[in-house]
Amino acid sequence: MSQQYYEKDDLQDFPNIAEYASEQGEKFFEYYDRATSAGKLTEREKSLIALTVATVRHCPYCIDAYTNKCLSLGVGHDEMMEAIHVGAAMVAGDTLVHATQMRKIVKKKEM
Amino acid sequence: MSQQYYEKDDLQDFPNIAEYASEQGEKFFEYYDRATSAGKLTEREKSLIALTVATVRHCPYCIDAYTNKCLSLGVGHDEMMEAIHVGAAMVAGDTLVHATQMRKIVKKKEM
Amino acid sequence: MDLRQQHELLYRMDKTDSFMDRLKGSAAYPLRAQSIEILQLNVTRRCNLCCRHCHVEGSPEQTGELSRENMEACLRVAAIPEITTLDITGGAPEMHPRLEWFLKEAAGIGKRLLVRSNGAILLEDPYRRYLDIYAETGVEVVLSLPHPLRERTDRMRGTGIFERIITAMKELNKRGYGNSETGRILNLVHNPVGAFLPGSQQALESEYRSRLRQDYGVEFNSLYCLTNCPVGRYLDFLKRSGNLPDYINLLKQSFNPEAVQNLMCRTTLSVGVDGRLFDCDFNQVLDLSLSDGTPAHIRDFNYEKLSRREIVVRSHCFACTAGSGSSCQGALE
Amino acid sequence: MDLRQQHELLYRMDKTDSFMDRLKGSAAYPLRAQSIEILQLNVTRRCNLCCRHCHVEGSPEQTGELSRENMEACLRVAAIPEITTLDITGGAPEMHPRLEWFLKEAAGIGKRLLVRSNGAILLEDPYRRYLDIYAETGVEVVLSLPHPLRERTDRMRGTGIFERIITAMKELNKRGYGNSETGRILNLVHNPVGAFLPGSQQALESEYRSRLRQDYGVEFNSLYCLTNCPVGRYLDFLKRSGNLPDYINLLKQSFNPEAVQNLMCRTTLSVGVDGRLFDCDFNQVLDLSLSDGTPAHIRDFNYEKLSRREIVVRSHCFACTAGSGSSCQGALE
Repeated sequence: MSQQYYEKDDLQDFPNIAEYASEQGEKFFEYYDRATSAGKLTEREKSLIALTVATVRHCPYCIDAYTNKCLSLGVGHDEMMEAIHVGAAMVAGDTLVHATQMRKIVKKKEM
Repeated sequence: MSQQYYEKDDLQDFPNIAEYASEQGEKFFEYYDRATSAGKLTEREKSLIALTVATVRHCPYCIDAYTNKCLSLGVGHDEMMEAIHVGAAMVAGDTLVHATQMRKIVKKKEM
Repeated sequence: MDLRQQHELLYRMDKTDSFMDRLKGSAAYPLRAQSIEILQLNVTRRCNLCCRHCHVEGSPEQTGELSRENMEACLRVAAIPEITTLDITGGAPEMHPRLEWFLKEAAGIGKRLLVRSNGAILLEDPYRRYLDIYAETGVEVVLSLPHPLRERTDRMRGTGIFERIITAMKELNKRGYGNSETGRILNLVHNPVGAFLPGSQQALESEYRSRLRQDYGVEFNSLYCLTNCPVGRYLDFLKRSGNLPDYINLLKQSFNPEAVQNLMCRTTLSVGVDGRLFDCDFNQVLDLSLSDGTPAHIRDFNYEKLSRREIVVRSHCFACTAGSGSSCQGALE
Repeated sequence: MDLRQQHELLYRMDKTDSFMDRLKGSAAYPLRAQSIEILQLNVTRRCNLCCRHCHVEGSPEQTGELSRENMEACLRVAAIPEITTLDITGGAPEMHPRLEWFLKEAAGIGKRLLVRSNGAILLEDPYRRYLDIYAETGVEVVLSLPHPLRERTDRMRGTGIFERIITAMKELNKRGYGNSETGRILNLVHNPVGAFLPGSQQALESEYRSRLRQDYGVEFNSLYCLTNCPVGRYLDFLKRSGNLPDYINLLKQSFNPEAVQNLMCRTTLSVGVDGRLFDCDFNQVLDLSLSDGTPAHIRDFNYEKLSRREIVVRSHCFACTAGSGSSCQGALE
């Protein structure tokens, strides 16, 4: 076993995650495939959304998988980066919008 | 002050979050506006990404703002829901892909 | 909802922070007309449809229409050089018994001439002939299509209406409408189907264009985005659905001082079914007469006095100054 | 990279889990041809370009071309009823001095006839005339366009090449190519610009179509998605960039047993520049002769023997069985 928690080979293990709880695992894969394949939104749109969620959630496996998927779908570098900026701006924004709660408490408590 | 942490009026306070740290606040708004407005990706695409990140991050303010934005842009209910399913499947997936780390430890440690 | 109820409701929503107060804080106070370029005629409130957002509460039950005498007065006014555009609205203008005659007379004046149609009526006898009359007179057709998705439009306008509008668009396309090379202009109007503001006109136009082209093969020239004004049936929806306070707040929060400069009432005069004059279609519905000392009827038209009149404002005016602004010609910017 | 190095590298990457072992575990073992429907001719490896992914390492320096005698043999073979398609590739086929003559002869046989062009050459003298020759003979044109974005395609094929391909497409569009109503077919080929697999053909086709239509106003019929095979210059790129082990693993992990049934080698015969026969273009590059006992040269063509031959496989074959599969006609499914 390596000294790294995150090994590149882990991603190849993704198809095996049904192990130890196969019924749930298989249902998960059915759901995952259905949710991420083209529907009203295209594969391209869903891959950009998935890439953004992957970065927001700091999942190196998913970033790897969806960067490759975006490349495979011919998505531009600029499009991928713009999607990640939406994620980054939202994370900054959802943090800052919670400053409202701090400010409400400050304003109530202080003399 | 209400007995609720999350009040609908909080969202209206968003433009005021520069208070107490105005320089950073203004720079944030400049960034936020640039990151979420149309570029290589359209406003529609960015709004769907933002709505997904908002749900993944459980930010009720952002969910409100971007649900309205999607409605304003004529995005279909089915498109909004499909985007959120991508988010949900990714959250489930990025959790389960980390089961690999648990399984690696189990397999190393057990006799 | 009757007129008194509408006024009461709006007043209750806006006792503290009136539109007038905002104006006073801006460079545009007092708000005056700067010209009259557009003469907008509401020729009848009768309509074959009964849409949930209709601010004039058009329906088959409505009565009354612009008289021949008043129409002739309108034609005389439209002929003066300052007026560039004759904008015919309703109700369904096609249900006015003298519309054909009026269009042909108006076309002779050589001004920009547009008719706001609900589209669906163009498939019904005896109104079907207007497809050809429009093409012959070269009138600009403005169709209301609240949403590019069937389900949303039908929700607002009635089941099956979306399909009929699409069919009407196909008929108009066949006659050269919606093709940038023929000069026959077919514009669409978007209204939010619910208690929210329209998105950017550019983004919506591209959304409409790609969906309508891909799903139905129909074409149009431009999309006008209109903010729903809290009057008439839309006010009723806001109240019943519990959205009214939030919507009024939203309009106020979205107040854009720059939109005030470009308010369409500053260059438009609205003629009611009875020939009376108003600052806009909404004031007409709310029966808010022109400010004191200005001619009150089309037969008393006086450019000098009317083109500098002070505009009568109330809290519903926030609808036209929200975000990028809204007018009968779409977003202001 | 010379031939010996390519074989060594592939062997080193695939000592334990060979393609043959996978086949043995599937219903397709032993892998045999089931017919010969497509006769693919590599008429020359000479090319005006020098693309980074070229598996035949085409370039202006390459020499040799299919002789007139061998071309005539190909025409005789193409005439037999079992063969439906004559697929002409290179190099740049246009650089073969007798291509015009060959196309006209081949068109006379009445089979599906297609030429794989790099597009850029169609703007250069003396090859420009092929624009008209193609249109006259009705040949199907297959252009390689690795990516719908300029920067990515130029990265693979050379600066300015994207623009030239677009210009060539415009010229072909003018001649009726890419219009579903004329019967003149212009297909594009996508190869991943890097060490990854192509996405779904449907998604990529719609991406290409909308970008090319919107940004450049050019049209095409279908997009073929090809998985890059780890031979020739592409193998070289994989090695130098440190992607080789990962890429081979990716191909193996993506092994799709269903794709085996539809492998294009089962219905294709590939003719080399010297007239020798191969199971496919990749085996030709790797100089992997047909299996024992089958005629080795086009002049010795024998349908009975060749159409049931056992296919010669090595680890590079994983490229054609990855994901939804890949062939010179695009994805298999």
